[in-house]
Amino acid sequence: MASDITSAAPTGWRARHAGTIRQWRLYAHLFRRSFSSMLGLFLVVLFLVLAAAGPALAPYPEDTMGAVHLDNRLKPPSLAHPFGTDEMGNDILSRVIVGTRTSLWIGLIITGVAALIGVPLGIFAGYMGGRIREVIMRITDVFLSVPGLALALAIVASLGPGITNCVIALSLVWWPGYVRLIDSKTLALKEELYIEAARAIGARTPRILFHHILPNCVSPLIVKASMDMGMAILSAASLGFIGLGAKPPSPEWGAMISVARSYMPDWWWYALFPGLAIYLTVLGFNLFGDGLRDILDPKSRGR
Amino acid sequence: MSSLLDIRDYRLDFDTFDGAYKVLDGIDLSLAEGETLGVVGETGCGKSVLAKSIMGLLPSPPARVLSGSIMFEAHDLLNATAADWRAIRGQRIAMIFQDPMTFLNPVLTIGQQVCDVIAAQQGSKPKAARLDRAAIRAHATRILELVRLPDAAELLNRYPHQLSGGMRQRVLIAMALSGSPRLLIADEPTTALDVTIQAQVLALIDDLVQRLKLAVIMISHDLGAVAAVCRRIAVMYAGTVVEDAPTAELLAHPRHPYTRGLLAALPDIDGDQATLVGIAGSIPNLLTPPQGCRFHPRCPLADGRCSNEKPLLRRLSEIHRVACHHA
Amino acid sequence: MPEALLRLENLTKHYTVKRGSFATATVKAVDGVSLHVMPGEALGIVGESGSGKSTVAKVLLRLTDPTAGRILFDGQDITALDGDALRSLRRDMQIVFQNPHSALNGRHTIFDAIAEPLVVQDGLRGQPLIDCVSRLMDLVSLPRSFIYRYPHELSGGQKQRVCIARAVALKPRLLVLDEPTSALDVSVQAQILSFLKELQQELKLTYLFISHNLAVVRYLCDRVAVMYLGAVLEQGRVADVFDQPQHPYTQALVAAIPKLGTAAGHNLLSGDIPTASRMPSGCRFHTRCPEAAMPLCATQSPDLVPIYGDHECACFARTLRNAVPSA
Amino acid sequence: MVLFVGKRLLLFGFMLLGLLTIMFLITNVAPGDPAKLMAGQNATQDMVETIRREYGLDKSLPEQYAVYIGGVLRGDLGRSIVSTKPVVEELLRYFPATFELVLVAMGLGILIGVPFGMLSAVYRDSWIDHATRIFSVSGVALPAFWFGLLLQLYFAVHLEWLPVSGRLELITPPPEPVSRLYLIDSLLRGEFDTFREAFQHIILPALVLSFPCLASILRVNRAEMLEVLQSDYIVAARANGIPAFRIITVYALKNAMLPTLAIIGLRFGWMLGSTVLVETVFDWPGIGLYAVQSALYSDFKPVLGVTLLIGFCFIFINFLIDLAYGWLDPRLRTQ
Amino acid sequence: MKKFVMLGLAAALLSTAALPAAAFERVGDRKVIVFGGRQQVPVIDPHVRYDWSIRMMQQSLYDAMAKYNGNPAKIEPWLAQKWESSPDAKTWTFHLVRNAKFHNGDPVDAEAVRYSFERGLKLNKGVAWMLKDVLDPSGIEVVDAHTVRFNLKSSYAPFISWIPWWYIVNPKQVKANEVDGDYGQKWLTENAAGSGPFKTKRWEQNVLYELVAVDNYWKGWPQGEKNRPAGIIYKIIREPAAQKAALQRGEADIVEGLTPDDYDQIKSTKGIVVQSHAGMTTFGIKFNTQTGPTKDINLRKAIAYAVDYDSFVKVYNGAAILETSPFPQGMQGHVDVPERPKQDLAKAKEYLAKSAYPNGGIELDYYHVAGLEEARRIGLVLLDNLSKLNIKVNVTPEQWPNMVAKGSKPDTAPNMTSVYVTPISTDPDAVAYQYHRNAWGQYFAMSHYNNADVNALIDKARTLGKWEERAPLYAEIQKKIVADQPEVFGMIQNRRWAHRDYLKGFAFSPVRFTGEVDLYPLWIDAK
Repeated sequence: MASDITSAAPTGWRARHAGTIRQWRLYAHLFRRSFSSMLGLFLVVLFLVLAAAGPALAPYPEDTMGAVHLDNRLKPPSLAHPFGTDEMGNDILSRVIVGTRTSLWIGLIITGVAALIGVPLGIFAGYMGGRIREVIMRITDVFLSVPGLALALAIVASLGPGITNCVIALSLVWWPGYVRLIDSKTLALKEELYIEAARAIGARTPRILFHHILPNCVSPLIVKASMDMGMAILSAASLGFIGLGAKPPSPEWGAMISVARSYMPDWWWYALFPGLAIYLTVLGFNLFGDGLRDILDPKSRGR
Repeated sequence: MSSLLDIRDYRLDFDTFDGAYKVLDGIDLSLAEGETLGVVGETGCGKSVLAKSIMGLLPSPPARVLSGSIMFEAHDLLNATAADWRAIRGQRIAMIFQDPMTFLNPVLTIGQQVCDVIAAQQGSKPKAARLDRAAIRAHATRILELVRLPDAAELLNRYPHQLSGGMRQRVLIAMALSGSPRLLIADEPTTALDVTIQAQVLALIDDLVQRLKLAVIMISHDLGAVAAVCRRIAVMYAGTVVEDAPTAELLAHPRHPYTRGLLAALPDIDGDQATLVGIAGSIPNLLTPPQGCRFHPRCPLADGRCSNEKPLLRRLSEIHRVACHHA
Repeated sequence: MPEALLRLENLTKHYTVKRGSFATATVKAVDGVSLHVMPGEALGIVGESGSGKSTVAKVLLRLTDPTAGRILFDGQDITALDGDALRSLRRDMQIVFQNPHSALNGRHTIFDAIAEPLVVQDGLRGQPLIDCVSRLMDLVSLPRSFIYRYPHELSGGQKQRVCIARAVALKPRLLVLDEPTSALDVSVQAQILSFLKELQQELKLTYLFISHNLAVVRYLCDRVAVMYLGAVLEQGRVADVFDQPQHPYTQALVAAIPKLGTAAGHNLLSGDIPTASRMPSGCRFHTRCPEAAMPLCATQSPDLVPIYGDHECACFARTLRNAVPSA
Repeated sequence: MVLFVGKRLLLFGFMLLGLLTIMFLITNVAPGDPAKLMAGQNATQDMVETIRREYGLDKSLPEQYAVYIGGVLRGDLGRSIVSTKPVVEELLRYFPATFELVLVAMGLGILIGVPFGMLSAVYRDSWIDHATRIFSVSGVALPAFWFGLLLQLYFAVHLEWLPVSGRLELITPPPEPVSRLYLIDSLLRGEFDTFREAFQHIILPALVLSFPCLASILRVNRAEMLEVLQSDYIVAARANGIPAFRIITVYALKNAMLPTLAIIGLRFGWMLGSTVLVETVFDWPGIGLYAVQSALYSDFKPVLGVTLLIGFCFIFINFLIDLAYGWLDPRLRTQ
Repeated sequence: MKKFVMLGLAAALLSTAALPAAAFERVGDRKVIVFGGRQQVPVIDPHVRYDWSIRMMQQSLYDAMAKYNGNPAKIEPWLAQKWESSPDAKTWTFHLVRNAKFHNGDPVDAEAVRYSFERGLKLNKGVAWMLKDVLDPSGIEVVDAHTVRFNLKSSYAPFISWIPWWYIVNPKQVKANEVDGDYGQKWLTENAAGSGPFKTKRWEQNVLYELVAVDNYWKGWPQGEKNRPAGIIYKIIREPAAQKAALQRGEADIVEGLTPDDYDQIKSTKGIVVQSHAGMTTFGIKFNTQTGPTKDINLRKAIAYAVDYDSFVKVYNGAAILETSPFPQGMQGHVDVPERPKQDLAKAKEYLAKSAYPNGGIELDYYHVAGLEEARRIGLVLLDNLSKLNIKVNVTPEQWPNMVAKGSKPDTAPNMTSVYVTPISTDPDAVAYQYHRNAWGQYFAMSHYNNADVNALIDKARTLGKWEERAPLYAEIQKKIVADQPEVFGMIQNRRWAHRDYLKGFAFSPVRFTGEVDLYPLWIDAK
């Protein structure tokens, strides 16, 4: 330690980022310790791999693009069709696998758009305070007071079904959560001494927002986004179930269940596997987000 | 003088991701019935960990006891069971804390909290001696009066946030004393208080010690506050006791370089000081504590021996012990 | 008489707080404070928590807007300055906060922290910036190897040095030090205090030093103002105020400090500090005043009245007593 | 206090108006023509016009909006074009069923969520914690529609323990309406068989509805308990010798319940929204089913009405919780 | 672990073979028949609205002067014991039975008939379209208490075919419940003022509707007074799975709307009977003949030749027949048109080559009603078939109201729309008129077909009184329509119900709506 006084500034990348590296190793360590977090990670990785390599992994890729094998309808699970076949004779396994990509896309867009709308509004509201905040937050409250699903239902019912409309509707109802989160975080951060310190130095508002506040919002944001991925997928599936989701023949889990429910209980595999896929995906993202929160943001509330 | 509390060669590690922090490194301390001992040290010297060890409040993991014993009234507290603790905490040993605000439950009234403590003590008494609700409340009023709180009966219905800092600290002291403990551990009891309030609380503690013949361990970083209450002072540095002597002796003849450094670093209100001397460097990282004497990297007297051999706490006189090769 | 670098005229800051879900209350954090700081001087402001001393700092730095009064910096009225004019004023006035742990953004390296004022004000970047930061680190005796570390890897004293480096980076004329050492251990406090003293001489700085610790103020400052509940009760040269305190409050403060080697500090005051939202009528100190207060004390607020030289005191009793012999 | 409540009411009104406007705009983007639909497949143009006139659909959008807002102020939410009846009348008819369902679901959520949250916090990082976490996250992750189907088919169709759908058996007449909640009314009338029947019918939908909510109550309660258990006053209580059980149930729970209360408020509105799915699966004759049925016919006055009612309940409940907060948390109580 | 639990659960679901002993609802010693249907009955006013579930209720609560019965459907006398028309089909006289009574005891007389027809015409809703062009309220004449005469504005041979859909309400009751001159509409929404075999009892909207049989129904009970049920409960069960479960558990005695696979599967279950009858509901894929690529007749022909018609039947598990002309087989005047395309890829390619898109490469929208499974599947079949012509199909589910709105104008009508059409009478005019220019704007005219010859033929055929004169015109019409290929002629699905074997008296008639059952003759034959 004593020798530090005379030493020069470190130059190597590793040396310069020793603190960061240690931090990340600590995160990894904490994360590894938790069984449920690791289960979440596993499910998320599985989901991402399936989404990335979907068509390549599907045993019958043509079945996901609207093939018709009416002679092969509603066959129970077998070696050739581990998840059975559906009412058009398509392989359910293939459709579940390829449906991953649809779901990933839905989740990404909804959370992305919601964050893009919500984060700037939230940070602005929180930092500016006063009237501006009051107006933004009241509008947010209005949106929050309508249950998202009901609002999305109304939107999709008027725009018409289809994944794009579904995504638009859900993005429109998703952002207020981000405004709330970032606003409260910004309000808390605003009271931090280092923000005051930055102001004392003469830093302009944008600098304070982007250099000081935003980076500190990143961890709750990541946590929320990872959980929202799951929830967005679930909501889209719910709309699909009501019959407002993806258009055939593109495979979407909610829409598959919507069709499959008429085939319960005798053709149970049809509804079971897409349902399981939704469940495991959402479970994965939630456990993963929970795990992230435990290490990144241990104090935040479990909303 | 029989000893009430006897800590022998107590070593404790904290296990973390980075490794084991060697927090306490062979503590030897004893306390006689009715004695007042101040434990002084800077941040991270392990004084609070020591206090929590005595109360059995350290979560394990991460805490891990390596060796030693903490004997209290002939029981080793390190082996105490949950049932033992119920009989000890609050009734044999009590504790008061640094920040009186956060140590009171904000959603319960003062009365509920004080009465709860008293009620909890009834469990270990014979049936006949137990107090009923009204008696508990009366007792609560009495002990609040004991700590010189005005309108004690009325106070029982108030919530912590309605009280000032000084009053809260008095309530905490009252709760600690409600079971007539033999040993009171005060962990930085005045740090969060203003200087005029601090004087009041210190005076109260001093008064209670005299009246109730309590043994006290007062832990603080403030030599002044400790000196005001305690007859004996132990100075801790990086998990070890470096010096232990009666207050007057320690202030007049500090033998350890660290103690001297501490005294020199204190600014004085009386008269002008041209310069103030701090202790160079900073406290060591307990993950990899310095070999030998833990103070040697900052010590003006350090030599080769200091960096190799750990100095033992040795007796300079009947009343003065120090852990330094050069003392 | 040279022009004061900073002059506060009747500075007032009131704000409203929520009390419960329904009510609000007005807190008179600063209530008509007039002060001045001469170039090259160190003015201390002492007071207990809630005395408004930190609010004075925030208001004079224009981190928050005053409710009333004027702030003159180098003769220029800066009370209503905003935008770029205010930003360039920041160059001349800087602040070091009490708690170095929270004054540094945990996600920024030491380099980022020290560089920030240089980037913001001078638009410095690249190698000149690195050189400049390195020089500042040398100035505050921080090893250069710390440049890419994060705050949590530093000790409290080191962090406070970072804060000081940051504050002096722009070569301000006035440096406000808001309890810069109260979160630090005494040995480190001594390092920082002596370093601050050197720095003042080296950079010809003017200090406004805020502290609750009288001894520290005595060590570092030339003059001192004693604040209580948002107002200055007494001010003057450090030696005058502390050696012959005139106001009963100052007397109590000085007496309350525990002194090594003697018994506990004297407790002259009873009761607690009223909160600033429920200010007593008349003299704000009369509820706790140990001197038999006159009826006047409960109805009228005393002004600062010169005792002798620039030693001023706001107390009816004192004024009366001083006035009688001279009459 | 009066001022405060007045301000809240004003805000309340503003929010409802905002809600109304948003929903009105959204629902009117639809190209669907309910009048045409209701006139019947062979209806001529003038027949369609008759219906349009009758429902005021022939007016311009701003006019319709003004008429609607005016009606809302008088407590008139317009008429459903499918059933031809006033929306208010129908909401009154369907809401008790939904309310009963949500109440039971919320009860289940609290009864299961709070104790398990506590347990999970006390035994942090143990297998209990992990099992509870996976269980609770499952609550959020299980698609309600799918889970409902599975439960229905297993417990009702396969095991035949519980009925498939509806509120009562076909032949059983509903109890004399007092609160219109069958569980309560049947008890009030002493019809215990009806009560048992109503209870059997409500179990599955309430379970499905409560599961996600239970999960979030559990998670919040766990997080709060963890934080509270690490707080100084718990340390102090332990040091004062207060028994562990009492510390957890009295000292910690009371503090942890405050934020849990907030989540209960939030979840209440969410639950009302979720009835859209659950009521569809279980044929539960409440406002959720009513909204879905109406939306499928582009009959938007009921959809508007339901959304408004849910929004109203949500805002109202959170208003109550705000009040309760001020009352429960002594720090917020007026002195 | 969770996964295995779920699998176990699903496996358990598989073994739902054992049926419980059927238990039916009873009132006293009479049984109550439970009908499980998917569609609600929001309005029962006979002059305001009709669809299958509403009509089923109206038919039970009210009587008309005549009633359709049997297969093929015949018009039977009901409230009217006989009727005659003038040779030019302009004046129609009906003689009412003497013993008919409304539920409150009032006699059903000529004034009631007159009032009911006047009410239907004046309200201008529901059934009004059938007669409003030919009948004026002033043209209805009460001859005596039991005779009523209709003086039409012009000759109209199909007049009698509409009579069964005009139910007779009790004018006294209606007038007593009139509010603001609404002809009692508000009251009749959930109350009945009829003379039919049943009365309303419990009316829990969105849950169930309970009817009780009328004591001493004026026309008596075909199953015998001893066997007649105590009443009917129409229970709304929206999920096919739940419907099936209800039937299997005996909670419902008859259900409609199962999936084709369900019917197939449940057929073999002991104690359950599946009714499967050729109906008149045609399925067609309507081309937009006015705008877009499908304006090109060669493209339309190419598509029609590319379609795999067999799969249309397969989608229904064989319970359907292919259309052989635009008219359903059960319709009067139906002739087979041999030129109707069959799957022939070579021919399809030939036509495609003649079209504006010789190499395909286009994308066509195919709309179907969201939630209509078979239509969706046919869309998938189409997508598969047309890929061979290098035509992409965009299968789009749409809400029914939105689809109707889109299809009402040539500019917005989709390239292809799947439409089920149920003719409301057995008169061929009902179908033929769908292809008339005047039908534009209606959902069944989404092809916006316009052929002047066809228009003229339809107009002429409806004015002729004699069937022998009309028949050749309709044959001509069918040929011309097939030649123009305004749609892919699809199939006629069977109408199916599943009921417990103890449910007797089921009588099918093709003229009824898809799920509609005549509740009057039903009874339960069990102890």
